[in-house]
Amino acid sequence: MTHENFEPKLVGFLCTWCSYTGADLAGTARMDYAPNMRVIRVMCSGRVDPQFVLKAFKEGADGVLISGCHPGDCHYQEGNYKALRRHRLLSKLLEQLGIEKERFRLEWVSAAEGAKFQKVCNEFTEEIRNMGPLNLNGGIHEQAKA
Amino acid sequence: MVKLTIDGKKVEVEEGTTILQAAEKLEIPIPTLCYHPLLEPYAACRVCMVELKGETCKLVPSCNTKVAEGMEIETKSERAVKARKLNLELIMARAPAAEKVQELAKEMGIEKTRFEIIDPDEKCILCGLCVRTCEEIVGANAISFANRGKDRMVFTPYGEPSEACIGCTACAFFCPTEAITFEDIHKRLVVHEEMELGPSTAVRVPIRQAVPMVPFIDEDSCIHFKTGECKICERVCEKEAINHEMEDEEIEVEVGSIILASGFKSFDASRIPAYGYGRYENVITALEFEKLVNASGPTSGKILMTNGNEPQAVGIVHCVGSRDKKYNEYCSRVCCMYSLKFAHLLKEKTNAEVYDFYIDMRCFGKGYEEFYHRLMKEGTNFIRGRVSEVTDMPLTEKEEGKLIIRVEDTLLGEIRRIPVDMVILATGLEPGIDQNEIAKVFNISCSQDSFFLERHPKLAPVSTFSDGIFLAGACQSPKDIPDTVAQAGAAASQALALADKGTFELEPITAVINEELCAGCQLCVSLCPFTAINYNAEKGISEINDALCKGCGTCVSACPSGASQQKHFRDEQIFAEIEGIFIE
Amino acid sequence: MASYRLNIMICAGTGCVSNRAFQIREAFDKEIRKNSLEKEVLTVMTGCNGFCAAGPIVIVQPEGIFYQKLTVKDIPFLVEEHFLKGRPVKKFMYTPPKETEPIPKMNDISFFQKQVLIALRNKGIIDPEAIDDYIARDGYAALSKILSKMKPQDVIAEIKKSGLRGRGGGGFPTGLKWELARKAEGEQKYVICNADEGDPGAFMDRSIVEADPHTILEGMTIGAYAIGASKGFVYVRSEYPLAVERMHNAIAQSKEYGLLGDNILESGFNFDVDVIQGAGVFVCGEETSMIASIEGKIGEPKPRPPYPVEKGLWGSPTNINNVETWANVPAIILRGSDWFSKIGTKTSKGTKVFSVAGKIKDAGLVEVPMGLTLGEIIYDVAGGIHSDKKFKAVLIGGPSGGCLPADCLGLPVDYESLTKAGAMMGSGGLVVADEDNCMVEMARYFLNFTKDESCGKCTPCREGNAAMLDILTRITQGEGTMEDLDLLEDLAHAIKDTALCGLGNTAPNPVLTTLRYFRDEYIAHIKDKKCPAHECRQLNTYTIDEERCVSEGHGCDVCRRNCAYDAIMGEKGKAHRINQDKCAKCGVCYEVCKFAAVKVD
Amino acid sequence: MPKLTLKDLQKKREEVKKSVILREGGDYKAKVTVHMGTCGIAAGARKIMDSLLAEVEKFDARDVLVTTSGCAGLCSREPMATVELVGKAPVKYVDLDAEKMKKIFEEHVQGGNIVTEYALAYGSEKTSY
Repeated sequence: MTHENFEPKLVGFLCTWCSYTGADLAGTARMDYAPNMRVIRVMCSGRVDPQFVLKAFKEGADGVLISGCHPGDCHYQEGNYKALRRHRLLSKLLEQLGIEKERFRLEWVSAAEGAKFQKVCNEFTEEIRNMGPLNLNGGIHEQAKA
Repeated sequence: MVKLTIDGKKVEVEEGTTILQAAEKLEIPIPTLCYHPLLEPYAACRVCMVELKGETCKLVPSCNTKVAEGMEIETKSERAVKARKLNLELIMARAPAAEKVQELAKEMGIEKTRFEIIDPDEKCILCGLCVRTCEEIVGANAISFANRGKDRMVFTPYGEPSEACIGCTACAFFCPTEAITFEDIHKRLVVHEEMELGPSTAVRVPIRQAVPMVPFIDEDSCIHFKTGECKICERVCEKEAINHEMEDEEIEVEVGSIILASGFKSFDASRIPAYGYGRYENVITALEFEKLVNASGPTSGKILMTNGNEPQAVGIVHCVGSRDKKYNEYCSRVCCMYSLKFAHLLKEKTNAEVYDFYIDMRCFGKGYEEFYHRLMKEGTNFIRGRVSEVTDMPLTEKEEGKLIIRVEDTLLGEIRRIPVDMVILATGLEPGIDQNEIAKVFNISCSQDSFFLERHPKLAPVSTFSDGIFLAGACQSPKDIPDTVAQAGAAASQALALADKGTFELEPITAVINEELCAGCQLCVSLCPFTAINYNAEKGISEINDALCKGCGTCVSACPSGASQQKHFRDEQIFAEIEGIFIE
Repeated sequence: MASYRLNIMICAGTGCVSNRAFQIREAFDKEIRKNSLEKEVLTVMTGCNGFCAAGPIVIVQPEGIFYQKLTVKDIPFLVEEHFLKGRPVKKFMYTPPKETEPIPKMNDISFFQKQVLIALRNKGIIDPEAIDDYIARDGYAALSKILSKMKPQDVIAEIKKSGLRGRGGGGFPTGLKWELARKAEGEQKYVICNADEGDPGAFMDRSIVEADPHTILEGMTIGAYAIGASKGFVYVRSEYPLAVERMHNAIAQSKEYGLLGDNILESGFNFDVDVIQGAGVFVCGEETSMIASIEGKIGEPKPRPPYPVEKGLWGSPTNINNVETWANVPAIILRGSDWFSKIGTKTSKGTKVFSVAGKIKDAGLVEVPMGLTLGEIIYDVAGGIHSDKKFKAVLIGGPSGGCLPADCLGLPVDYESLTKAGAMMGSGGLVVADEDNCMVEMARYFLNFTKDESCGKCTPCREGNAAMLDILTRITQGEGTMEDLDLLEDLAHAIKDTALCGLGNTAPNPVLTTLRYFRDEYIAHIKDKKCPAHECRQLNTYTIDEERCVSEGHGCDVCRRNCAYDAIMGEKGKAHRINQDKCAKCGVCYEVCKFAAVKVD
Repeated sequence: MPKLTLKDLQKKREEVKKSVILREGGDYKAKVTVHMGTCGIAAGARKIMDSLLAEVEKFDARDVLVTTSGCAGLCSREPMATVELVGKAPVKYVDLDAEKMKKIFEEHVQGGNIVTEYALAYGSEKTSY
């Protein structure tokens, strides 16, 4: 199965204060980037519960991204530090479940870094595209769909 | 109270007043040389002698003789005047070059002294005012008298510079005949930023145009903080508004809202070595030129080079440190207009040739463009191009002793060398020195050029992400005075609006703990950065304080039992969102 | 104490010490031992005897034989002849001028007869370095009397009743001064003994301190008790090393005996004294300058009031009295104020010590009752004018005093009459001038002193004295004009009126008195360009009486050889002549010519 | 020397008074002259003088003037001494020794009557014609 025409489905948890605004800035600045990522807005990257990531993969996401403010910039002081710890631990857990570590990324995007958000989305999409679909549970969905 | 008569006039004064003070009350002039109201009377010059009538009528010094009941004083008796004149003649012989003595002599009608003049340019009349000032007021005791009789002189120990001297120049200030003067040993011709704009005494107003115009005490140069003495200002201030014991104190003020207007810092021109700031004396920054032009500046408004004469040709260089990838990419917005102002002032105050090096003339404001056209009519030479270098190496004798500005004139399409006497660098604006600390303290974020980040460039330009904190002025981005004033008004009204409402909007998205589910594990308590959660011992559960909770949701994701839920971002809602993504 | 039969009282005042008095004592001791008389004859060093012209002086007691002008080589003969063989030696005795027979007994010599000793009561009798001698002479009896029987107020009353006045020169009533000091508040009070005595030619205070330091200490303790002071200073000039040493010695001894320091004589009264050495500044004789000097500051006067009795040393009440004033106090307390007030005149009680010097036969120290006339002091006591020259003037009161002419000789010596005559009592310096003294030069000499000693603080004294000196110098060099004279007088009055302290107020006195009494000499210097007394050499013209030069001197050529300006022409054996335009008027030829052939006009 | 009290001072004064009285001159009631010519000394005049001074000390005779003189001319009768009471003619004693001297002092100087057995002559030699 070649992957060229494979369109990965990505889920992004963006914190309102920095990353979501950054994404918004990319939009208002008319930057174009891969549409594969679907965004869920949370008040702070610290809010992202590991269950959300697992739920996303279960539902068929090929890659999950958490993006928060730069360390020290967090509107709630420490939220992003919590996200960082959870990301490190969760990556290990995902490997044990057979999900490649690269499919779960943590990025810092500040409100002004519209360009950076664009770069992250494109890179992440390419990377997942090269890795191919996740087919977590033997392609239940495909079977269900088919 | 003591009653006495002076020259026939009756006067009543308190006990302990001197005859001189009583006479002053009656506006009877008595000459003095070694007397000063702030010092103990020394009674050495003997020029203030008056006649005290009585059984042994004798002459007494009016400066230190205390009045007594029923005293009868004659200030103009023949014997007193004769003695005073003779004493003054003696002083004239000792200090022929002292103007004050010559004036006093004319007043008393003495043309020439009959005594031998030893040193024609001697000014010191040995009145001791300097020595006593140094002892009684300054408390440094750096100078005193030496030798006896005719060779008495004011001296430092062994004639060497005295360590006790704190260089306060009080002695020169009190010297009636300028026998003691002081000179600034390290001559500073160059006009530099730290040059003060106004008097440089220990008690002074910051600058003449300070608002409010309130004097302050500069601790570094105030004598009291060096020797513990002086406090003359405290003594003479009628309102008793001075208290040297006051200390800086930190006070906590409860406020509803904060407006950050921490201003800007001008670009440090020495970061561009090519322009030669700091190397050539006559390359100055815009702020220094402002001080040069300011009436209370070091040259009281005259535009002079460091050697004191007027420049024949002046170059103004725009966008120094702005619109430049190597320094600041943004445009500092104000330099064009103040440079035009400089050009106009130069034309008005001097007949120098003015060259203005610009890239784009940004006259965006009301009446700005018209001002630019006026400048062109006045004959300022506008050269479009970024200046590459300022050098003093002449190629032709015409450039001898001049500063040569090398520039690529983009309109003519050639490289030109303009010889000038003075170069003004229109330095741009940069965020204030402690911009980052302020951002950290108020927990607001900065934009890429590290000016403060407004909540939204169009919809909320004066507020920040933190409620109740607003921005005004150049700390948010470079702007000129009209814009700053407008923004300040906006910020103030926003702050007032917040305060006026009377109610306090709570965050709608705070977390709440479900009492049945909460097992009291207190994991969330230590987690919350805003200490909004505290453990309720009786109930054995944790509770969230609505007013403090900012709604970040960190506790919700950490709660093992899911007892803590964030309104509008409940787990189910997010799960539903995730599922929603994958519905085809 | 072996009882001696002879006490040899050797005068050890500074005058005689400089005349080898100590060596004379060693010679005496050596000879006495040689004649094994050491158990019978005791040599005692005493303070100044007073008759300084006759120094070194030895008095053999108990006979009271007065020997004068002794030298070391006379001693062996004297010891053997008088001490061993009991025959007083005539040739060492004092023979009054114009007489042949010497006067053996001291008290018969005219110099001593008219003297009444109170301040100098112990001179020549006690050894100043032995406190026992002082106690033997009723020393510290007065102190015991006041500590046991009198309250401070009684002591003050007694001194007031006695009429004692300040001997420093001002003549301020001592009792009143003490009373003011007592009334002034301040828990720490001071008493000071002013032994600065800066007047040139005055040596009374020095002799009193050297002869009898204990009487001063006792006087000060009594004063301190009266005023309530616990600390005292004796301010002695560093130019008086012997006086300083004896004062230190006396303090140590009296402390040892418990007569000074804490709990004096178990009475609970504490009083301590230190010696402060003056640094050679004349102005420090003035109260406020002395206080500044003791405080370690520059010796410079402060305006008065406040007077030291209210605010003196370190701001506390301070009572300053002259050495002689303190010396009188024990005698007054012991023998009562009535005894003291009988001596002297109506307004000036007691005696005054004068140091008589200058052109006088018997220069020295005399203590005479107030009221004695100047003439009596000069002629009866001091033996008249040296080599019987004509008396011209007497300067009394040092540089602050005045020159009084012959017709003032009848003046009684007391505060008021001297001040009226334009001079002042001063500390007691009496300098006699005879016909060879030029009064302008004398005024100039004293002004030169005050100019150097002026502290320089106030204009009139610093500049005025120097200006007067310039004028006087010009006059003595024949360049004075009549306007100079008027300016000189104006200056003198202005300085006297406006100077800040005593030094300045009295510095013009010599000028004013010489102008008043010897105006003709000034005019002679100005108009005729001549100095009547030939002392101003610039104005003299020296000529040689050629006839006498040959007849008497046989052209001895001494004058020519000594003339440094080779202004004298002539060879040996022939008459010599002075070339007037080369002559620098130095006067050497006049002095060397033994045959009085050189005339001065 | 311990600190003195008022009483001690008075006692001290009495004690030291003796040495100073001698110096104050003043009148004497008697004058004793020991002749100390060369032969007088050789004959023992010194011992006479010592005993005389001892007596003066013992009787605390403040008013006795003790002097010496040279050779009195009578060599054979040395040592000799002359006692002269105020207002009376001097009496010369000869061939003296310490003992005799003590006796003379008590009877003549103190008692006022002449000790005839030791006396040689009464009155004084003529010194002028």
